[in-house]
Amino acid sequence: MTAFLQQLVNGLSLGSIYALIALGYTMVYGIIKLINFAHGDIYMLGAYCAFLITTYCGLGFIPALLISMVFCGVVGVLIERIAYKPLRHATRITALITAIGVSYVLEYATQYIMGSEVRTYPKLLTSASFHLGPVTITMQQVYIFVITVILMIVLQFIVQKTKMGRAMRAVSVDEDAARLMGIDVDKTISFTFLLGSALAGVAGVLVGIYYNSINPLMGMTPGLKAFIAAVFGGIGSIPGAMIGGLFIGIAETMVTAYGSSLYKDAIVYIILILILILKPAGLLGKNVREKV
Amino acid sequence: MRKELLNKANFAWLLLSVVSFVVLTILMKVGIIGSYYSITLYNIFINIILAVSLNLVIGVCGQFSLGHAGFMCIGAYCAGIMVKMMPNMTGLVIGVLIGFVLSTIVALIVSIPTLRLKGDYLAIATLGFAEIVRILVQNMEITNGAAGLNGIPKLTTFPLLFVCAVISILVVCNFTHSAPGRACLSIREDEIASEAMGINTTKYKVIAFVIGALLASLAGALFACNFYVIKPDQFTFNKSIDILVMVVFGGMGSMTSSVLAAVAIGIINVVLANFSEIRMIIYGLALVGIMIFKPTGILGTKELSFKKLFDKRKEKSA
Amino acid sequence: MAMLEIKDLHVHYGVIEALKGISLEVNEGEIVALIGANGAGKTTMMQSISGIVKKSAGEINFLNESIMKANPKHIVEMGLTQVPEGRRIFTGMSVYENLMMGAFLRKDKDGIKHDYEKVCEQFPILKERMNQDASTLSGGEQQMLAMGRALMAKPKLLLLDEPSMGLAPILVKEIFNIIEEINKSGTTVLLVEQNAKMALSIAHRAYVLETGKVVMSGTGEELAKSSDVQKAYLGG
Amino acid sequence: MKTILNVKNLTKNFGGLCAVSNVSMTINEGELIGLIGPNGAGKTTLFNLLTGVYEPSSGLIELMDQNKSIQIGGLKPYKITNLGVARTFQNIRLFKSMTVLENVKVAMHKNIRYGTLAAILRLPTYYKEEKWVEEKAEELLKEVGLYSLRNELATNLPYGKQRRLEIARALAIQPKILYLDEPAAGMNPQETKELTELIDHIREKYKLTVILIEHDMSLVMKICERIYVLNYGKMIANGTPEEIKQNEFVVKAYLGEEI
Amino acid sequence: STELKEGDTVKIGLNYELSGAVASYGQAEYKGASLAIKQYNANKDSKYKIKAVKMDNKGDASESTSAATKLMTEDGVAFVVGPATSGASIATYPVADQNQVPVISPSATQVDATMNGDSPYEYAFRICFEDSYQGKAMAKFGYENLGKKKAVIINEVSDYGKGLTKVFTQKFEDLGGEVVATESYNAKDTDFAGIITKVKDKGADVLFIAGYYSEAGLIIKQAREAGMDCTILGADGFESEKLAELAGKENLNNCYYSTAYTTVNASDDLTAFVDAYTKEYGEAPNMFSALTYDATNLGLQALEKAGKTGADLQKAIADAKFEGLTGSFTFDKTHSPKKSVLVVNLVDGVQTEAVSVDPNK
Ligand SMILES: Nc1ncnc2c1ncn2[C@@H]1O[C@H](COP(=O)(O)OP(=O)(O)OP(=O)(O)O)[C@@H](O)[C@H]1O
Ligand SMILES: Nc1ncnc2c1ncn2[C@@H]1O[C@H](COP(=O)(O)OP(=O)(O)OP(=O)(O)O)[C@@H](O)[C@H]1O
Ligand SMILES: [Mg+2]
Ligand SMILES: [Mg+2]
Repeated sequence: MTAFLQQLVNGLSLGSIYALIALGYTMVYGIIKLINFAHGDIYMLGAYCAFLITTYCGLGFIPALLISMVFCGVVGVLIERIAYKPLRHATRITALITAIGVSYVLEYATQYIMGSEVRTYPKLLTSASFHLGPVTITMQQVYIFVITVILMIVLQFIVQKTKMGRAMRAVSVDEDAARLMGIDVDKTISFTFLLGSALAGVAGVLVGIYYNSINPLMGMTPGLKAFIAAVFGGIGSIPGAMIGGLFIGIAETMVTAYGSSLYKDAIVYIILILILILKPAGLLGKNVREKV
Repeated sequence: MRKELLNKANFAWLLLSVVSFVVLTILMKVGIIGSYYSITLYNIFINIILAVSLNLVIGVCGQFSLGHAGFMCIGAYCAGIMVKMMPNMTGLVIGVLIGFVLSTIVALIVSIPTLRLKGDYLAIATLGFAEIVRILVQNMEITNGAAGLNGIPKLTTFPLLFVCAVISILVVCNFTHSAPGRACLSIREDEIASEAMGINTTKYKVIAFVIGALLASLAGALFACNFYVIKPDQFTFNKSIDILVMVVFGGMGSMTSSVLAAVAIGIINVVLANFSEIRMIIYGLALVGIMIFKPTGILGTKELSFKKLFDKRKEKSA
Repeated sequence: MAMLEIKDLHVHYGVIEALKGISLEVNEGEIVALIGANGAGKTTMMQSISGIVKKSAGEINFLNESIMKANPKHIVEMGLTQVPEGRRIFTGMSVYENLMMGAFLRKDKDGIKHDYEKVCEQFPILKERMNQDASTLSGGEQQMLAMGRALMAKPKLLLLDEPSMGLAPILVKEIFNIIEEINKSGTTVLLVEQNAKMALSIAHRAYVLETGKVVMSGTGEELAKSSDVQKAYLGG
Repeated sequence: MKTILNVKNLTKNFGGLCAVSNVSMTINEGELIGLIGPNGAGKTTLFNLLTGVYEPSSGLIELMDQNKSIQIGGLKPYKITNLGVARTFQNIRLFKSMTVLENVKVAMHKNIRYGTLAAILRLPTYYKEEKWVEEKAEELLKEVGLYSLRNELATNLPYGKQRRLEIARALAIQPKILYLDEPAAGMNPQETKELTELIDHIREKYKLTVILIEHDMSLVMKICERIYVLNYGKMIANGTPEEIKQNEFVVKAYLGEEI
Repeated sequence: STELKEGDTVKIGLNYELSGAVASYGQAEYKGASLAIKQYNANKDSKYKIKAVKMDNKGDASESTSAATKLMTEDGVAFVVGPATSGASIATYPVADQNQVPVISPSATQVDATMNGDSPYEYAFRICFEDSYQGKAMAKFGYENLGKKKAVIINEVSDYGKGLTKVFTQKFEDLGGEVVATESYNAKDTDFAGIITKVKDKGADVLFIAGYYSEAGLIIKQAREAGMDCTILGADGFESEKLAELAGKENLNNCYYSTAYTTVNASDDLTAFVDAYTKEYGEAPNMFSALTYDATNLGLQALEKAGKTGADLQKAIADAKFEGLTGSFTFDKTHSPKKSVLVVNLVDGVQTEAVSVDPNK
């Protein structure tokens, strides 16, 4: 039982990271229906940005976090403007390939500039831990979880309750109709990228601190898993992304704990396939049947 | 030979294949295409099979699959294992056949549940399946796990490769230009309407998927017997993406484009090889650039057709 | 001075020229109808006024300001709103949220509330469905929602693209009544219609479009009587 | 007169919404039936149930096939189609980037007797069957007046011709029953007139049973032998055009005072 | 084989993982090789001018084959150094034999990597010891020197990690110890909490990590933070300055690993190398760069001695008695070096002593 609870904590903290990346994924996918393969790489850029700031400028956690968010947000917007905007009306596959191209550029440009060697962070957050009964929890795990939950709530508020959020939803349904309402579609999409990418930046910084190891290809696998998390929760749904991320984190950890760690990645894909077959719209997604 | 097959267009195709085969063989024999470039050439032919078969699934049938590397992996390992036990042509043939059986089974297991999904969801599900295949291969005894198989005899010869590529193209083209092929095209266009026209959409999607899987597994077998070594990490989803890039780069739905794209990307790789660290950056930029400026691929849906060519000439002279 | 003034407007889709030099005007307080067969370029016309399609040449002035190069947002701000062909409501959002999207650029809370109540009055069925997902509405209900949504912008000039398309006869009449009402309460209307009979019956003036050109114009009555129009569009 | 289609207590719920509720109807062979009703009454939904796009929540749909009655409710669309049921769609659903001829050929799929293997190996049956399909499809296109456009992509046809092609494509199925969902929507009176003639013609020639949804009352009243009226998912009336015009419920719910 | 004259420009191929998932090893080795070549060219006594031709194989076996082919047939290199990983190296050996161009792999440690069935590929050499060798050494060291009886293994899912695990387990159990659990991870993983929680309470007195420093560092950190304070053993994959950065110095106690490269009691040559490398690249060298530095120098010495390429060069390499930074050795029948394994001890992240272990005694 102790082991189980400890594993649950492990799973939750891993899942929080997936959730944080998935939040951005789900927003971007929601608005332009693009699997933004570069999203994972923006997360990587966030980690590198904070690395440079803390290592070479000696700034602390909060400034590093904020600067990384801004940096990633701006990069996200630039990518959208340069690479995706011309393809708004192209086929999905074309857009997907472009996203893959962008992802290559980010990964390998970082590798070229920063080297492929792993990098480590200076100590930014306390690595203290406390015991909750028999379970050990580190303060960093608490920070990650709390930050993720707060960001999810903020995001949900923005999307559901603010004007910009409504504009985002309108654009995601019908761009031209949104334009006729006086919505600035380009601005709305850019805003979505800004928000989503900034979240990825947060994830990057937290991962950098928590695991103390970053490298130029670190975005690939978590990026993919975060997307799966978003699909699992119902793409476009913010609480869905959160639940999906946590679920996948826990599932992975439990497979390691009670099965074999060899198959922890396989389980993620199996979950994905099962959910797609059983409930294609995802856990919280709306089941929209095509009207004939 | 049946008389339907004896027409000018088919003859032109035959001529084109024979001429290109002879020319390439001579170029390699006299060393104008050196060993490095012939590796590239071999690679191009393997990629042609992969691109054409994926184009059947994506371009013709409209099913966005990102799992092609999984089938290639199955084919490669079946052939690799077989050929290591029996290092000759018979071994290869048996290996290919086992690969066919296995990839058909896997394709059926994958496709029947997942082909109900659409677009990106299907892509992610197939990607997941391919990754599961790879993880299994990585953890099995017979595949030698993560270390992969080495010392695979090089049995892939140019004539063999050429014939396989031609057969693959023929299979896909013949399929496309037939009633089952039309059924697949109609599924791509509008699945609901297609079903309303009396087409068992699941059946035809599965057929297209299985043919695609068979050809990918053939390509895998030829790949295994060409490079001495195969490892599970050669069949990650990056490989699927490489194949996808060829299909889209050329133009979806057009086999001519797939062939040309395989050639073009082969050549681009040779050129980029000189840029080592920055080649992937250039490759990424090129992908973005091409998609922005020519989103339909180099040829779009245009198809080289001798039949049309001759028909046009006939019309003109008439 | 006309409220909306269009001179020699050309629009291309790639190589296809959809509008081949159209000139027309809409005066304040009018209902102007634009009729024509499928593919005549009516929708293109509407979309170019709203700034959704790029224009290749010509002039469009709205309230004495050129809107040839204006973006859709600015055009809406100036008081020109369109109900697009085929409803284009926002699925996945509630009926209420759809209506509020219409008031996207407005800041006057009281005004919005007032207009909202007016829309509820005009379209009682929408009131019943206020919290339902808009995608579950039927075609007719969606059309009403689309009109209600446009009215929420409090437009000076309302463009309506085929509001009667696919509607039951009883609803067609109702919709046209509503259009007249809207007009009477001070909104100028430019109306595109297949249903020429109904359109001409409420329009002050009308233009007939054929393959991208204006071939006839006049008051509603004049056109309704014209034998050419009768033959081609009124099934007489 | 022989019954060809028998619908009993058919119901379809979407979540809380009852789009089709307890509908029953009996259609005889060779009839031309109109289905009218206000927007959202459930007409298209009823078609979708009859053609298998949706599964009924409850109720029966029986189709007579050579004196046997088959329960088709909930069958897959292609199975129902292959029993001789064809349809067109409210929003045109052609195979856009296929040619006009290919569109028709797709619909003849059921009658083509060669398989994937024969296609790949180009066996003689392939050539024989393809020749037959080609001839047959061209014949049909001549019939609906689209022959000269046979090599155009469907998407390049003008709207009215696209509607026509949808009908041609449905005919290629060689159906016994044809469902037309608002075939005249978006057509001008001239085009509507031509369409009416076409419907009459094909119905005679192919001995079809036709059921059509339409809001254009002039068309419906002119050609339909019997009319069913749906309102809020319920069948509120059925009868000849004259009876329907007099029916006070229908007038109130749908037609309005004038007509 | 071609005759070489003094002053000739000779090309050398560097076939490396310059991009892709294992680029960090490829790049470290590429730097080591470049340094060796630079120093050679700067040395007035050198007979030839060396020109390096680099190729990126992305860590992919088939790309590696084709890169090697290009280097050997198009560029006409005298010999090839690299690739870093076993899989990519093995993929070049048949090409080497075909074209009679030697390949010297600095770090292809996989069991029997150089073997083509019962005999070695004639033109394939490696200068690292084999995984079985160091795996056995660590098992023996753990059981005999440290007196540990119960081991837990955490290994990377790769030829390297799995190879080490297999031999370690075998040897440890042969000696009378017990392996109580074996868990695996993928390269580039960062979260090991699940694994650690699982193995923590198995009562093991030693943890063997069969992987590279980039993950091992994180495993050590996470294990220590979770309260796992048993002895940690590792193999040459630990050899990097980064290990201490990743794990945290305070966590690197009671930790031993096998290596061919240590800066403990560094010789003058080694110190000079470390200084030169640090000056050139602004970072300290690691085992990979040192091995490659040796491999390149080995090739260059053999080249001078043979004065010819092809078969003569092959023979000169095969017969070489090489003294390098990573030890002095000759090649055995399998074209692998006979080197002794050094086991170093970490105290607060710093290497303190090195003992030589021979697993077969
Ligand atoms: N996005 C587009 N790309 C290319 N051609 C277009 C596009 N939109 C419209 N067209 C063409 O422009 C012409 C005018 O179309 P438009 O939609 O304006 O006609 P309409 O009068 O509104 O017809 P309808 O009554 O069917 O709505 C048509 O020939 C149409 O095919
Ligand atoms: N897939 C679906 N999911 C939810 N509700 C649906 C679905 N399809 C139809 N409905 C609802 O069922 C009701 C009947 O719709 P239907 O499309 O059948 O109407 P209709 O009679 O064809 O109307 P119209 O004349 O406007 O086409 C409507 O309220 C519609 O919103
Ligand atoms: Mg229009
Ligand atoms: Mg309908």
